[in-house]
Amino acid sequence: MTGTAPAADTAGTGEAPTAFLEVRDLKIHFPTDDGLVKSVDGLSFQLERGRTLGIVGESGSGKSVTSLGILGLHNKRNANVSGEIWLDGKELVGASQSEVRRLRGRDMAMIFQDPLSSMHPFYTVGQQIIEAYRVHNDVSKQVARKHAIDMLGKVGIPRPDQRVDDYPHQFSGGMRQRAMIAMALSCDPELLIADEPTTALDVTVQAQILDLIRDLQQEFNSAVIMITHDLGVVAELADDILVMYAGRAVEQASVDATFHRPLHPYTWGLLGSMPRLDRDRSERLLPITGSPPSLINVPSGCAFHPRCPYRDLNEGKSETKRPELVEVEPGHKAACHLPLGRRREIWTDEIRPKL
Amino acid sequence: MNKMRPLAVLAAGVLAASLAACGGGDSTGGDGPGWNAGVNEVVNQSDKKGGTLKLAHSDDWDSPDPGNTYYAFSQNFARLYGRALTTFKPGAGKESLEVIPDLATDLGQASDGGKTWTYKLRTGVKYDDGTTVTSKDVKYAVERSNYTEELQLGPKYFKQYLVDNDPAYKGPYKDKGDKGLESIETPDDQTIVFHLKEPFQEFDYLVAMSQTMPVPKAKDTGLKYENAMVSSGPYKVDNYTRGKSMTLSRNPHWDANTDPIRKALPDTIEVQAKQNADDIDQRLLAGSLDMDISGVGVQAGTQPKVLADDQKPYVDNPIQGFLRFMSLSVNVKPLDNLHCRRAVQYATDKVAAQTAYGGPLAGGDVGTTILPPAVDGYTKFDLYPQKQAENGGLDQATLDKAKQELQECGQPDGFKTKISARSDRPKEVAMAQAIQQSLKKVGIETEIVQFPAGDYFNKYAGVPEYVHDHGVGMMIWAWAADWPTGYGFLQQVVHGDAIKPSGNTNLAELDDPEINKALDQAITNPDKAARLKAYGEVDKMVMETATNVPLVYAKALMYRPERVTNAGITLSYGGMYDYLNMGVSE
Amino acid sequence: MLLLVSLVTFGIFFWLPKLAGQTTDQIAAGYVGKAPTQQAIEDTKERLGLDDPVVVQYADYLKAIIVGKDFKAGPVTDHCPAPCLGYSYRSSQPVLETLLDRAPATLSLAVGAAVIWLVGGITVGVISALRRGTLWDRMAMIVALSGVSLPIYFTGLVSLALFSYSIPIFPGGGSYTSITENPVQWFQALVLPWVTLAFLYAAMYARLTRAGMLETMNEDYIRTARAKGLPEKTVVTKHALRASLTPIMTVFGLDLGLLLGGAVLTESTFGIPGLGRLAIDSIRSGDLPMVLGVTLITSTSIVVINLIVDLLYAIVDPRVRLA
Amino acid sequence: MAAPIEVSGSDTEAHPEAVLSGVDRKKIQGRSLGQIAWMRLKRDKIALTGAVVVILLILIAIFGPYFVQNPLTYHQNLIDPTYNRPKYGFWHSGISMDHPLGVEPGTGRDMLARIVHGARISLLVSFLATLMSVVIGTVAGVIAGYFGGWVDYIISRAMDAFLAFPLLLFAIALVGVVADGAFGMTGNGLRVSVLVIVIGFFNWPYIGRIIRGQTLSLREREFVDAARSMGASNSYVLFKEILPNLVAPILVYATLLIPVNILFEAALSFLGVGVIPPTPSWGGMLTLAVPIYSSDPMFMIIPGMAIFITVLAFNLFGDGLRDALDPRAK
Repeated sequence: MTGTAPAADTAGTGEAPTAFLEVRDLKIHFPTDDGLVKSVDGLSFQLERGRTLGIVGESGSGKSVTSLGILGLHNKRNANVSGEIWLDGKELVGASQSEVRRLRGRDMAMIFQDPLSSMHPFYTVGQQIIEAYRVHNDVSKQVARKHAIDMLGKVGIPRPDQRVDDYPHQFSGGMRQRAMIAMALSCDPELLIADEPTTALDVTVQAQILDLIRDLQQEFNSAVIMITHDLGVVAELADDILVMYAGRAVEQASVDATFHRPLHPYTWGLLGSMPRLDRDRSERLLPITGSPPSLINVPSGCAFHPRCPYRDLNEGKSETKRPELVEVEPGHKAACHLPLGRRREIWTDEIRPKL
Repeated sequence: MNKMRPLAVLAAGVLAASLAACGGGDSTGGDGPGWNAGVNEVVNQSDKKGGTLKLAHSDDWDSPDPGNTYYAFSQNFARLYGRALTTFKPGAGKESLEVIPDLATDLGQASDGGKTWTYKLRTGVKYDDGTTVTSKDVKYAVERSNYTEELQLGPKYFKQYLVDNDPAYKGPYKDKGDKGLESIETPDDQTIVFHLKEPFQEFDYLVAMSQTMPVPKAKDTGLKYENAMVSSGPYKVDNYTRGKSMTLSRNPHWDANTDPIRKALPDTIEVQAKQNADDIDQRLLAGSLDMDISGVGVQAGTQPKVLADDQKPYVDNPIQGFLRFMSLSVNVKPLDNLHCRRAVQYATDKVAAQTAYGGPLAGGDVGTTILPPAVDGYTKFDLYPQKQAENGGLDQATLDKAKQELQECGQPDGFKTKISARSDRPKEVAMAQAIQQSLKKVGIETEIVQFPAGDYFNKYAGVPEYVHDHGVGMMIWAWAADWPTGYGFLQQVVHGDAIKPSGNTNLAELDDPEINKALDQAITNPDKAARLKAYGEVDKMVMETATNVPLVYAKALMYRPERVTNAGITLSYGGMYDYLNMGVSE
Repeated sequence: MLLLVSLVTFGIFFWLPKLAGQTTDQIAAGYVGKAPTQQAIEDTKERLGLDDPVVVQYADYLKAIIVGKDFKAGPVTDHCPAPCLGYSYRSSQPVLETLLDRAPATLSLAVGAAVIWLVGGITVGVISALRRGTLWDRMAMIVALSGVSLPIYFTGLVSLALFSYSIPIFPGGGSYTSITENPVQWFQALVLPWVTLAFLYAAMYARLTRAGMLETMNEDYIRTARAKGLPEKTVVTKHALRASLTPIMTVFGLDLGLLLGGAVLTESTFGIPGLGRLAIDSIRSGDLPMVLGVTLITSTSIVVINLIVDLLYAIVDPRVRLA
Repeated sequence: MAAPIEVSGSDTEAHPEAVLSGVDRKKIQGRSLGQIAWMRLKRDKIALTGAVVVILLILIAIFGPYFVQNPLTYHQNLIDPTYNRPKYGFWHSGISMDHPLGVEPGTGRDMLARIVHGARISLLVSFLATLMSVVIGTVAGVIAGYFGGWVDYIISRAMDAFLAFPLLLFAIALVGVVADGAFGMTGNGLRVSVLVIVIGFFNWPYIGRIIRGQTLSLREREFVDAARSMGASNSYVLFKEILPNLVAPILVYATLLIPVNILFEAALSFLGVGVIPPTPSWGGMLTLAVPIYSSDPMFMIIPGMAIFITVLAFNLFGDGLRDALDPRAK
């Protein structure tokens, strides 16, 4: 799991990292009428080519903002971004808009949640792919069109040479998402961010799309960030997992570690609220009580404490001191005040059996 | 549209001069013929031919068809493409009121005590198609203009005065018999004889109307004739497009030898219709336009410009043929009572009315008689003298007189009634408001009712039944004679016979046997001087009845561009420039 | 639709007066000219068919439109071929002829103004949308609001006073000439009317565009476009603007349609001999056939233009299927 | 011209979640729509200015006439008989201490007084007319939107037809045909009611369309289904569920219709079919100014600006109100 060696050591030093993508202490804040919204508040991770990072968390945990932040798609006028984003040796936060723009689509592409609303209703699928291709490649329309048809074929759209002239609304949901993917991959980007790529689709299609993404990743050997609130999806795809809560990473580990030795109560909660068909469930699901925190007035100390069943076990540190994200096992980091041993006990004795 | 525009107004040159004086003094600075120069004599006299005379109109003709028009400017202008039996002497001031033969060789020969009038046509007069004018064409012109249901717009005096057939003549379009109207005889192509019901001593004025301009039966297309008129004058109408323009060019068959009065100076004459009134003035001042054909004077907005020293020499401020006045219906209570009417005579602040209408220059002079000073027979008198208080409004003495009359009328605290005015005549409405204010001072409460000018006489103020039902006691309007004599002015306004169920012009519904008799006798009197004296007396008798409140004798500020030649104010067409011999100097 | 419009118009002008208690005699009296003898009134009633019940008159009117109609002008009878909109009660001119004669002026005015306000309004709207909240935006929107808040005849007079009389750059009112006659003067004469009229509408369209843009700029597909790395210019013009235009087209269709019926106030302020002034004059003089004619033209142009708009819709937005 | 439905696009472009989880929470902590609207309105300085002016105008219209001099009193002594315009004051406006806005040419009537009385008429007519449009529009719109089907079809077509009429012409014609004394009313009583009815009647489709749209979307909302599923009667749903949710849009578009109607009234008076003189009206004053505007522009500027300021104020206020209340901006 060299893929996600802790970033903390090099954080904020400003020099180019070895990793293909490295995010250092990323902060994205939005001043609003009601106060400062800290959507992302000091996030760090890194990702290598050919690997997949799954970012999980409830809505409002800052997942999507992170991804938009990486692509530089957040509203420039009302977002304060700090920290560093290194892509293939280039720093993006400080970079000029046009630089980032040129990278967008070519080096890093994104697949959005709702393919219908994410594609322009007035242009044919082909036109939109061709457009994407021709921004970054100086080729004739014919060539681009040819390429578009190939891409559509690659993502498994039947009769691509005809479908290329169809409009998004003429596609089925699944086909649409495939088209989206085709568009995203048209310039074979090295970084692909998929933001809830399957939530808008029905289950059978979900599987196909996930397979598709996996295959394509192998083919293009690109790095993939898979943003989702569905642990099932990451279980399928990801090599590593980053669990976010209230704009911060609370746990970061390999898929295996996350699913079998999670070391943060929130992760437990997520696992607990995930229906598992692979084993007969002993009890009912264990949902996390309460609702996600406001990102304006984040709870003091551990942001999770209001919902954490074990907050009383740390001599009140939960309410006062914010737990740092520390490496507790090689390649496994978590941010929690609970003593490590205690945590392992709770997991093995209380949580796991119930799953 | 004014109900009636004058065909003629009589005025003494002296009078015009005195008016000029009170119209703002003589020319100060600037060169040019001078302020009011065109009122008394023709300015820029010249015989230079050629050029294009450009005229414009803020509205349009009722119709340029000589047999279907009533406007003064139209009567004045029609003489360029048509010749009536008689016309008025081209010129300015007094001389412009003289009737002279035109198509006829001489004025009419009266016989049978003024019941039969005979005219001889000039020989060799040709239409623009080369055919010769005959007396039959004149007969036909009178028939079509007075007896058909299609041509409704012109006056109907011939129908009123000529002996009708038995059964009634239905007009040339319906009656296909070859005799036509039997009371007009054409013994030969040069002679035409009119037979009247009653003696009528002013028939020469009547045949000066454009309705006697010859129209060949073969060329008559009724309502469409205005688009294809045959010319007997020095110019032919090349085209007329309603709402757009009319262009005239020389009539190749016009022979100056048959026409001693016309100079026919310009080669072409253009008239643009439906132009913006302010813009007309701008173009006049800029010299890109020669005349406002309607002859109603410049817009209020232009007034300061034309009164500036450099322009004043090019401005005339003539008396126009109108009396603007207020009729008091004798059939609306309490105005049926003489004293209530007299109260109104006193309490109506005429100066306020004058100012509301545009002041002494653009509005007119305060009026005290029915006959305007410019009409023959006018005698100056004032039965209801008023005085102004120094800071505006009537003085106490005048108001007291009014109050006293109210006492005698049995309405010591005043009364309520309605004042009518024409909604699309802002100045008239302003006048109504001024009067409303002044009447209030003696307790006479009035409500202003407005009607569109188009229907004023045919549907509202001119319909006695409507007036009675809605209690419209006071009606503001304007009147000018249809021919330039006291009779032409008074008969329609004060004679009992003039009261009509619709299109009434005797709005006060005054039907006084004395007055009627006086008028009837006057018109049969061959002695002109006696006639004129009689008109003055009738005027007094009418004022005694207090049925009409004279407000102002209309005046206008007329602009006369430098390049226009033979520019003179003809009183016979209500104080506008005479178009007959107008030319341009290049 | 047209039938409905004509019916209502007819009702208002022919039936309402009777309802308001006018007798046919009184109505006829309005058209007999200056010597309304009972005879003349009878003649007129007969000539204009005013005695017939309104239904019959309406039927005749429709019949004339379909098969044409004869007009008795006195010695000659004049045939007006279908579609015949009848003859003026006042000037006895064939209505259609007059309308066609006036139409060019109105057309010039409307189309010219439309071009200006579309270009101007949309540009301003887009810029404001992109710079939302900036000073420019606030200013632009206040100006826009002022635009819609000014009575056109007032702006017209002011502009005339300024640019025609005080500083004589442009000719004054009433100087309109047909383009065939004198293109230069035609243009000069129309500049002020165009601008004044356009000012009023541009304001509205700027606001419309701004609103539309703000809406579309929030759409997911704009984010996608950006994600593709498209230059902002392309994103705005090709993706955002195109999507925002559809609602504008609808309003535009209606406005232009109404304008083609005659910009009454503008035409009377600038003395342009168009349908608008014809309408006013006709109403004032109770020239019903003319009034009917203008109203019909207006509604027709609206209907036609809306048809065109619908077609354009289908072209612009592939999701729209033509019924 | 139906006012465009403007989204004051809230600053949530790239971080929907953030604000949702942020702001929403607070809102949930009991902030009613009214409060939000008020909060937003307070921040919108321009709209506030508009509101203040509007209130001032209304006060002027109601009480002003008691403070100014009689608008009908003539001051002939102030008029120069030759030019028939005020003797003094720049541009011959006759502006002086006793006549802050000058006096009318020809009559010397006090302009301030006429403007103030004009405001009364102008606002009276436009308010009543708006009220009428709103009532008809709402009823028609709700019925069309709620019941749909052929009812909707008919009403919608009717609205289209109305929008296809040259309204101004009709208004002029209608005011024209109603002769004095009709319906047992005379003078201004009649004229004002005719104006109100004509203007109000011709403008309802603008409101109607919007309300119809709103109703359509409301009808599909869950809470309506919920109510229905609990067997609520149509009338219950209409009055208890739909109407309350229409209050905001109605309020907004009523505010935006008032200025339209003010302009309409002014235009009619300008064309000579407004209230009957001597009652002052702004449009009427402009008519009188037309012939002399090139020489004495003040008489055009004063009523012109009166109309402009009033209409602008209402537009600014209505605009702000819309931004504040617009459901989509929430």
